[in-house]
Amino acid sequence: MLVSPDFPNVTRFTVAISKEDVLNWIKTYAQVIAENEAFLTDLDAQIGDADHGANMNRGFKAVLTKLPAQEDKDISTILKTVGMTLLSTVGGAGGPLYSTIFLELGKTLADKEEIDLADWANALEAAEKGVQNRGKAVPGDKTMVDALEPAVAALKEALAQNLSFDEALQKSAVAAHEGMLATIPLVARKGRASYLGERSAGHQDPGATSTYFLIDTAAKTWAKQNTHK
Amino acid sequence: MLVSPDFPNVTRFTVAISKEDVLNWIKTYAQVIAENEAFLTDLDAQIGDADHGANMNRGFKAVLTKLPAQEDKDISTILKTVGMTLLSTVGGAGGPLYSTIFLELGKTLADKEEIDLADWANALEAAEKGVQNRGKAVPGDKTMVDALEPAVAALKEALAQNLSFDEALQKSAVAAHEGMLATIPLVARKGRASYLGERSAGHQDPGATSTYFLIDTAAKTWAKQNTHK
Amino acid sequence: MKKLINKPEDVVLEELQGIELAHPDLVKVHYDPNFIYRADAPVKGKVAIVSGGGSGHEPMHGGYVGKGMLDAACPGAVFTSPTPDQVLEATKTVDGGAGVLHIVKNYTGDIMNFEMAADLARGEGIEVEAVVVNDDVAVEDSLYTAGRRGVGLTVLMEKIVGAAAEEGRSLKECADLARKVNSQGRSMGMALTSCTVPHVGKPTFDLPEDEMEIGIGIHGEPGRTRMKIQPADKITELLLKPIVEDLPFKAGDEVLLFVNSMGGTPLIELYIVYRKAFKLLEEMGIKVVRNLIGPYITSLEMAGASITLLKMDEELKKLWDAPVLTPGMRWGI
Amino acid sequence: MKKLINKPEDVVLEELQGIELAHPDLVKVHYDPNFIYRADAPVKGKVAIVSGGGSGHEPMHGGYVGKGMLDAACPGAVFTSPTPDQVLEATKTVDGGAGVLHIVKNYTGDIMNFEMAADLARGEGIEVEAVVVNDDVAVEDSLYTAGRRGVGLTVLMEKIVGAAAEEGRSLKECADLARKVNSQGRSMGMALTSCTVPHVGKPTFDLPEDEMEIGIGIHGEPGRTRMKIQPADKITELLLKPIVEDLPFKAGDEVLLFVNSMGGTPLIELYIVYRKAFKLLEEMGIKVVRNLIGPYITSLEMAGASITLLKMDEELKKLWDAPVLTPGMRWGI
Ligand SMILES: Nc1ncnc2c1ncn2[C@@H]1O[C@H](COP(=O)(O)OP(=O)(O)O)[C@@H](O)[C@H]1O
Ligand SMILES: Nc1ncnc2c1ncn2[C@@H]1O[C@H](COP(=O)(O)OP(=O)(O)O)[C@@H](O)[C@H]1O
Ligand SMILES: [Mg+2]
Ligand SMILES: [Mg+2]
Ligand SMILES: [Mg+2]
Ligand SMILES: [Mg+2]
Repeated sequence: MLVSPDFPNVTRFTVAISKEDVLNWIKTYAQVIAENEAFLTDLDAQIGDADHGANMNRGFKAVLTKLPAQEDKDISTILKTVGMTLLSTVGGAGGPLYSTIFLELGKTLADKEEIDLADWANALEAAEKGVQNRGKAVPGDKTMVDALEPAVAALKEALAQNLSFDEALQKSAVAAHEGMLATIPLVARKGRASYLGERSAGHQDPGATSTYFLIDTAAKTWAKQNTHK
Repeated sequence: MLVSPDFPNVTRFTVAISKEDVLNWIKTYAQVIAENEAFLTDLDAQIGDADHGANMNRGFKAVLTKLPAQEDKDISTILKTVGMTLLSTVGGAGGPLYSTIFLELGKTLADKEEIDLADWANALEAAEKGVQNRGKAVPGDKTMVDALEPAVAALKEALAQNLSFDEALQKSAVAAHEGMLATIPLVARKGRASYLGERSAGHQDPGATSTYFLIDTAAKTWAKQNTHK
Repeated sequence: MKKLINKPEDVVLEELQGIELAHPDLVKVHYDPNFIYRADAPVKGKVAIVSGGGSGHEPMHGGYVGKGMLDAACPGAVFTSPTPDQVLEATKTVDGGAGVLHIVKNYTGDIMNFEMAADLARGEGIEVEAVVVNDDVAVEDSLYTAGRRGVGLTVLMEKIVGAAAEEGRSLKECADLARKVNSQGRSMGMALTSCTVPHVGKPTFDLPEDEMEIGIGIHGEPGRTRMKIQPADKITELLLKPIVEDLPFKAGDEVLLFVNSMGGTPLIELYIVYRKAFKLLEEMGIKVVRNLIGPYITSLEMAGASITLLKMDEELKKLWDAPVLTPGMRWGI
Repeated sequence: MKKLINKPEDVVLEELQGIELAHPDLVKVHYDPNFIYRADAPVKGKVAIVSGGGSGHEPMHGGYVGKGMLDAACPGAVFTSPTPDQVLEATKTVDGGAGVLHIVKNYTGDIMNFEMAADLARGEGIEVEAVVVNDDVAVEDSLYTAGRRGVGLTVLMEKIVGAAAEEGRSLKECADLARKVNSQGRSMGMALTSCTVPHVGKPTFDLPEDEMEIGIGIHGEPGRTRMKIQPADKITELLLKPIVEDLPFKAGDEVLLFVNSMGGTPLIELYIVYRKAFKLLEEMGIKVVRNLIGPYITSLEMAGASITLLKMDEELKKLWDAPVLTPGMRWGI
């Protein structure tokens, strides 16, 4: 237990995310995607073209075959490899966007042996910016940004409030979940659902859903069962 | 009541079929076909191509539009006109075959002002021969011949037995009906149903069915409610 | 019934009007009796090729009228052979003095109606020959039945004999060639779904979601057997084997492989079937030297496919490659 | 799911194998990353035209690779845009030194993947321009949305720009021409039934037996409105009117009228729609000078149709008529 240099009055655990954690997150997410393929596709069938589940699953299956050869690489390289693999296997809108997430995470976390909460918040913020740059969507457009942006905001707030590691991740997952649900009433302004105009309202965005799973899987696989401040 | 010259010991009514009777028969048959279009088509769907009802109905609708201009022509001309109209409107196997029936009836009944039972039997026999010549089907091949042939045989037998006009027609209708039902177990050897081989067994032949209607309609529209010998 | 039609009874008429408006450079349409004929008919001195049959098989036959293929096509009602007056008028219209060849699919109705028309045309002094196509191996052949149906091979025959007529061959030569094509070609089809005849308004047959019909006819006539749906590779085998064994096609043979959609099956699936058929033939030492892949002889919107094999030689290859300019088949021009 | 396929995940691969076996004279197929390219690529000194998109729209795009049309096509998974590595490799393979034009349909995924590939290709010293097709008037256009979808006009653009490249025009000229085509063409489609994406195994949407979807996308995306099925003439009006009003097309205009099947709708119905569209245009004083009728940009086995109108001038007519030799479109050769 150390005294945080930034918040000198507060003690906190230096709970960090190891390379194994990162690998575990990615593998678990691949499993979550596989289990939810039909669900994501159903969502996409309603306001898109019924492929988001298959696209993501194809991509993360490919990632799983790539991972074994990456296990002795560093976190950044692993994340970039995931990004490149998604880029060449997912296709559609999801491909470049999820690829961007992992490439940006990899870029931001260059040379890190371990990631702390602040690193993670920074990296996820960079990923969010990357997605917004690539896709030109802003919050409220009914896209994955609507899950990503609140997750980043919640993480940063948790950092400011000096919440525990687990709590911070949990908050970001809850925020992503709320962001995902908040896409339901929205009229899409970006992506394929935007072709529907008003008819896109009343449906949950598939990309926001898979992004919520991503954040939620991080919270779950990285949880240290440590609720101390 | 006259003494028949052929059967001198027996008295019989000279119950004859007039031109009006013939017209009435054709018009009523057109109605029967219209009412049974779906039924005939259903039968054809099972062992053919689902068009026998539509084909016959198209043909007899055309006949109905031709008839008014024919009402002052003689029986033979009327029947030939029906035959020619069917030829150019029915198509399929049914077209040439039903056309043949009416053309043969017309040929056989040339110059007749009225038709008696013997005339009718002769004419129908000629029609049956015509159908067999054109289609090369013999009884038992699961075609309209299976209704036509017993109808002709029954008529001739009734004549020999000196049955009443109504009874004779009734017998031919019953025979046609039995012939029609007898097609059910048969394996088709002619027409489209023959492509099915063994699978054609168990289904009633659509052409035999429409032919039974033809014979039955004659019996019904021509009946004189006269059961005397 | 889900169709882009107006009244069922107007389907054929309105289709003909569409063809007339779409291809005035290639074909003309005659109404009542209905037939489609080459815009430049009659072609003096050329044998005229006339075919026809029920509608619902588009582009066959109307789509094959034009230079290098048919001179006229007589469309009957949907799935109903045309009437003799249609065939007679078409025959008279396109006769260029060198005689007329009727290409007739082996259905009782087609045979009878074309025969009557041929008799009438001969009575008017036109030389007419008829050749019957009967390539469907799904049907057991016998002297005592109506024999085999004419299916996919019809398209190939119309192209090849059309080229021969264009080349200036005589009526007898064209008829002999057609008979040669018929003797060297075999087909078989299958259906995943039924078609719906417009005036009937409901599917001709019920096919459960997990079943298919092997040996289907092009009018939705039931086939050889009904069975559980199989993978495309297995289905391809089920179609190809009886075809190959029937002729039989042998190692060393050169063939045209025609993979046809029944209407509702899209091209992406046809290529999957083509791939397997090609490989199976390769394994048997049979060489695919020409091919045709697409919806060329359909059964309305029926999902399914058929395979046709035609044994090729130098003559047939040359005639197949010859230019053709019709609404439904075009190359070299 | 009633399809002639083996495993859903093998559909695209096996289709490509089929194309490769079927058309070795016209195209070659590269696997992993997947793309189809002209057998004679790269054509030295010619601008190369590359397109691509999700599979399931056959013959688009792979069927349009060949002389006078595309140099390469990149097929994604079914209804999923291709990945940048496919587009990059295709671009490098067909670049003949005169630059490469990407024809991209306006979908977020297509745009992003093609953009990334273009950036990478430029990084490797290849001159790349991209033109986006967005002709679907069913979609409300706005600066704040993804804009309109690219649909039927893509086929016409690929033909016309392909001819221009064949003629020797520069990359800039080809790109300008593509933008001109885009600015002069509009489309709209409708569906009678849903398509079934192979890996999903069930229809993308439910459409009751008596309803249709107007303004459908080519991936089974819902359209503008759902309504009771209407007669073909009425449906034709519902599609044509928004198209004509959008550009707007005016009396005196010459147009190419393209009536397309979504896959499951047979040709006989397309001619009925063509007939009505032609007549409606005639009434408006708009003259149909060219046409295309058939399944050219499909959505798997979806039943339905789309109409595309392209305003023509002498340049476009000449380029449209220019020879083309691809598996899916062929004339003049
Ligand atoms: N411009 C965009 N910015 C951010 N996310 C987007 C954008 N366009 C689409 N998306 C996301 O992508 C998801 C769809 O992904 P997917 O189905 O894989 O691709 P496609 O729409 O090409 O079929 C949408 O639900 C949405 O969340
Ligand atoms: N060769 C034949 N001889 C006699 N009748 C036949 C023959 N072929 C077919 N038929 C009759 O025609 C009927 C079918 O008529 P229809 O459906 O109108 O013609 P198609 O079979 O051409 O569709 C059959 O049910 C059968 O009774
Ligand atoms: Mg999608
Ligand atoms: Mg029938
Ligand atoms: Mg019929
Ligand atoms: Mg997609």
